[in-house]
Amino acid sequence: MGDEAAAYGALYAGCNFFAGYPITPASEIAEVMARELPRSDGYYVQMEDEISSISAIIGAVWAGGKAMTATSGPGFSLMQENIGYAIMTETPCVLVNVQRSGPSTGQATKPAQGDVLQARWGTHGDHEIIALSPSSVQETFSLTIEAFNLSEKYRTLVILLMDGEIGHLRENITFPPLEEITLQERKTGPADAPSFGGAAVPPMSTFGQGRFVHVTGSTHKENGMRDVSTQSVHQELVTRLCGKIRDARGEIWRIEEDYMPGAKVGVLTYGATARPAKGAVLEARRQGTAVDFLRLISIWPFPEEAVRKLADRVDVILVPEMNLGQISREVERFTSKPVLPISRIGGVIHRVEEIKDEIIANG
Amino acid sequence: MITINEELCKGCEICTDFCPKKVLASSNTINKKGYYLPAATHKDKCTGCRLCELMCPELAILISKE
Amino acid sequence: MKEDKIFHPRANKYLRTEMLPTAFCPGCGCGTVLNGFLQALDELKLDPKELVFVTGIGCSSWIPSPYFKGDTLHTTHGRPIAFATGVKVMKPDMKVIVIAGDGDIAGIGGNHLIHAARRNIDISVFMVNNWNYGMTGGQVSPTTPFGVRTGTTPYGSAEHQLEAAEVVAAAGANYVARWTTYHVFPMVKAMQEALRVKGFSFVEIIAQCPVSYGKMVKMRRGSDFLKLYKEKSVKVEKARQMSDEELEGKIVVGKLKERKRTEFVSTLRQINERFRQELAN
Amino acid sequence: MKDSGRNWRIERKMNIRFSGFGGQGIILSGYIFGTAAVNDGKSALQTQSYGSESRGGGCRSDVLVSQEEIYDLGPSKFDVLVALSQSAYNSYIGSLGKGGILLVDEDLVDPGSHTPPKTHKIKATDIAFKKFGNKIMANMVMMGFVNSILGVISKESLKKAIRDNVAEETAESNLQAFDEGYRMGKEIN
Repeated sequence: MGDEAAAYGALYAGCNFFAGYPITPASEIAEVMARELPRSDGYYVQMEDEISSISAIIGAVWAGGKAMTATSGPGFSLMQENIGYAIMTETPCVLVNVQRSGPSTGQATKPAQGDVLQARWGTHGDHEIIALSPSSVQETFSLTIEAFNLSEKYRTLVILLMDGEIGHLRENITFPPLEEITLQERKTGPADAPSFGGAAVPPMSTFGQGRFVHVTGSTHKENGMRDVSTQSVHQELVTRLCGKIRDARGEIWRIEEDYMPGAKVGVLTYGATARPAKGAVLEARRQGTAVDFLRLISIWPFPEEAVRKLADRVDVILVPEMNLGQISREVERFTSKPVLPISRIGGVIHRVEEIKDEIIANG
Repeated sequence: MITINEELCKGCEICTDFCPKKVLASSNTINKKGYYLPAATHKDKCTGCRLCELMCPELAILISKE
Repeated sequence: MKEDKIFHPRANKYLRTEMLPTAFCPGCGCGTVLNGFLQALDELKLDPKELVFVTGIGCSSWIPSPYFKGDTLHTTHGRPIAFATGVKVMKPDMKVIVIAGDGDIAGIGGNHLIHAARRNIDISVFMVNNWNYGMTGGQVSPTTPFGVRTGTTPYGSAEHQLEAAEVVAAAGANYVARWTTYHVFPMVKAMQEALRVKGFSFVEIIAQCPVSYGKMVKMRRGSDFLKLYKEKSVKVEKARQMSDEELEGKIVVGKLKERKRTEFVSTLRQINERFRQELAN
Repeated sequence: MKDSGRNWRIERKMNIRFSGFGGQGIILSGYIFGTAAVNDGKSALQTQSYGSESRGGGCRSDVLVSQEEIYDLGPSKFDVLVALSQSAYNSYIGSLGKGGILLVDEDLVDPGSHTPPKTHKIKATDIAFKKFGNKIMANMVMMGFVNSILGVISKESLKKAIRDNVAEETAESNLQAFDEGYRMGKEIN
């Protein structure tokens, strides 16, 4: 199951603290963590809500832990404020959102991809975010480890943007030997190194080292002390926080591309939808239509270079997604060619056949 | 001995209002921030109870042995 | 940077003195809580390196942040206890201290307070209760007395005061006390008891806000409030003999609860220990 | 409006920054000045520091008064800086434009070696305390002083704005404090 793969990915990544609150379709992640964490002397705490869950993991990270929480749409909405806190305080941690149908309680048990833009812009203020979206159970495992690694490398919260389809999907998975897994170490520095400046990604001092670390979500100076009135302090801080992700986007982008000569139509997709989309592309090719395939693995930062490249190749881009056109809107920012969303909502995932028909109709 | 930190005092007068022996009283001395400082006008009556020291919201009073 | 010698010796030991004087209004009770807490730490001879301060949003959250030395996590509004839970689980040997206001702890973060008390996690929470949202200019809070006119209750508050300490006692904390900034000596003692207790400890400190709240009730001097606290306070032992009607408008002070329930983080550690032993066998 | 206009003829608009520490009535001063300007038929705009900022040492209340519509909501330089505390002076002296006018409470602010040429000093807090029994009225003394020197707004409009914005029982003494400051300003001119 995708949920279980996310939990095992976290455990392989060295996660030793998980705080969460039950919610369909993410509860299985919490259950696996609760069961398995004692094995590696980690701790599971079931909090009173999702706000406190993300709060607790941020606290645990400053106390030296590696931490994760997992939720779905309603809980993701509740967590938005502290996503901003994690970004502002440069707290490396992982948030799994197993997307379900909304708005509000929506279809609680049904999958969707309706939170892709909330993941990007849900918290207030200027910020950059990293979000990864797996298309298989195996990839859920590896991307969870990736999410931890990116969070440590760039000292920020990373979202694993799953969907209920993958979360509740059972399929084969192979766990690699532990020694084959590369983990990003937390960047530490000497006692006098500023924890909040001096480098694009500053070294991190944590609690209990006798360094009197001062962490605040308010605008702060390089030493962490609050300064909310100096314009330049805010500008430098927020510009650096955005810049450290934006400038590294080439390293963060993850895509799968499968192009063929003469393609007039391209399919751009992500997450669970990529499965039927890939099937449709292969089937359309078998039936004689040249078609390009681009899968976004990192949704944010948006792989704009790959999208431009696809747009240069084809005349039309089809975007199958389980929402009313969230990523297709983003694709439009990078091309003047037609971008046609193939939307499915209501908890049903696209079928290969219907995407294939669209490909052939446009090819 | 009563030490009053003139820079920290904000002239709230809690110390002068609550000193059980009325050792402290408001003065006409104004500090750089425009606050009227307290003064130990009856030092001899001080019992060293430290009530003023602990009540002071600004850590501006210290009672110490001579 | 100020000369070291102008400060208390204990201020030099526990405070980031370069941040003084405080940003508090003249006569603000937050300063007295800061002063008392400094005294409490000093008498217990705690090493600042063993302290983690967690705070939220509001004037009283500024008591530890930035003034106290110690690792400090200044969090979002209402959430310090939730953040502190994560800190304590990962750093059980450090003293995790939350100092925040009534709006933070009893209002927006009320649920975290109840559940942390229920878990009986070893965190010391000092709730500075000034009966209003002071930082935002004086609006009604969960602890504003009935009938008081504030910025958002222009015709008088229609709500009753939350008795936060009693709620925490009922929720399962190992130590609960309430004092006021008038009662500085017992307040310091209660702070020390709270810091010593293993388990969730809670001290509610009624503290004056002579500016934001004071302007609403026309009590503009800190001393006006301290006199009121002196008049209205009833020791808990005496309060137990009094009727609800007699206690209306009174401030019940003293140690409200002390018990010895198992603490949360040590239980978690025992579970992991047991797991390891079973795995070995 | 017989009283307004001395500097006004030179400057069609004037940016004034009142500053001090919280509790000195800084924000009220700006509010009263702005209200009075509107009553004079001018355009006025007032902004202020909020929250803890307004209670610390760097409380400010800015008033922009103009004959025309105001487009610049946050000017970088002020024509006039009124400072009632040293920390406010230190924070805001940089915002006083070249050739600008500085007005300070001389017991509380020492402009030091960088005193601008057009500086006027008054013992506003001391006068408020000794003559009117309450140092909180320093802002009234200062407003009177400021207006007699600047002459941007009519005295009548200012006094009306004061009457409308202070507690009824203290209105008279506030106005007397204003008049005292005004008189002292006239002595300088």
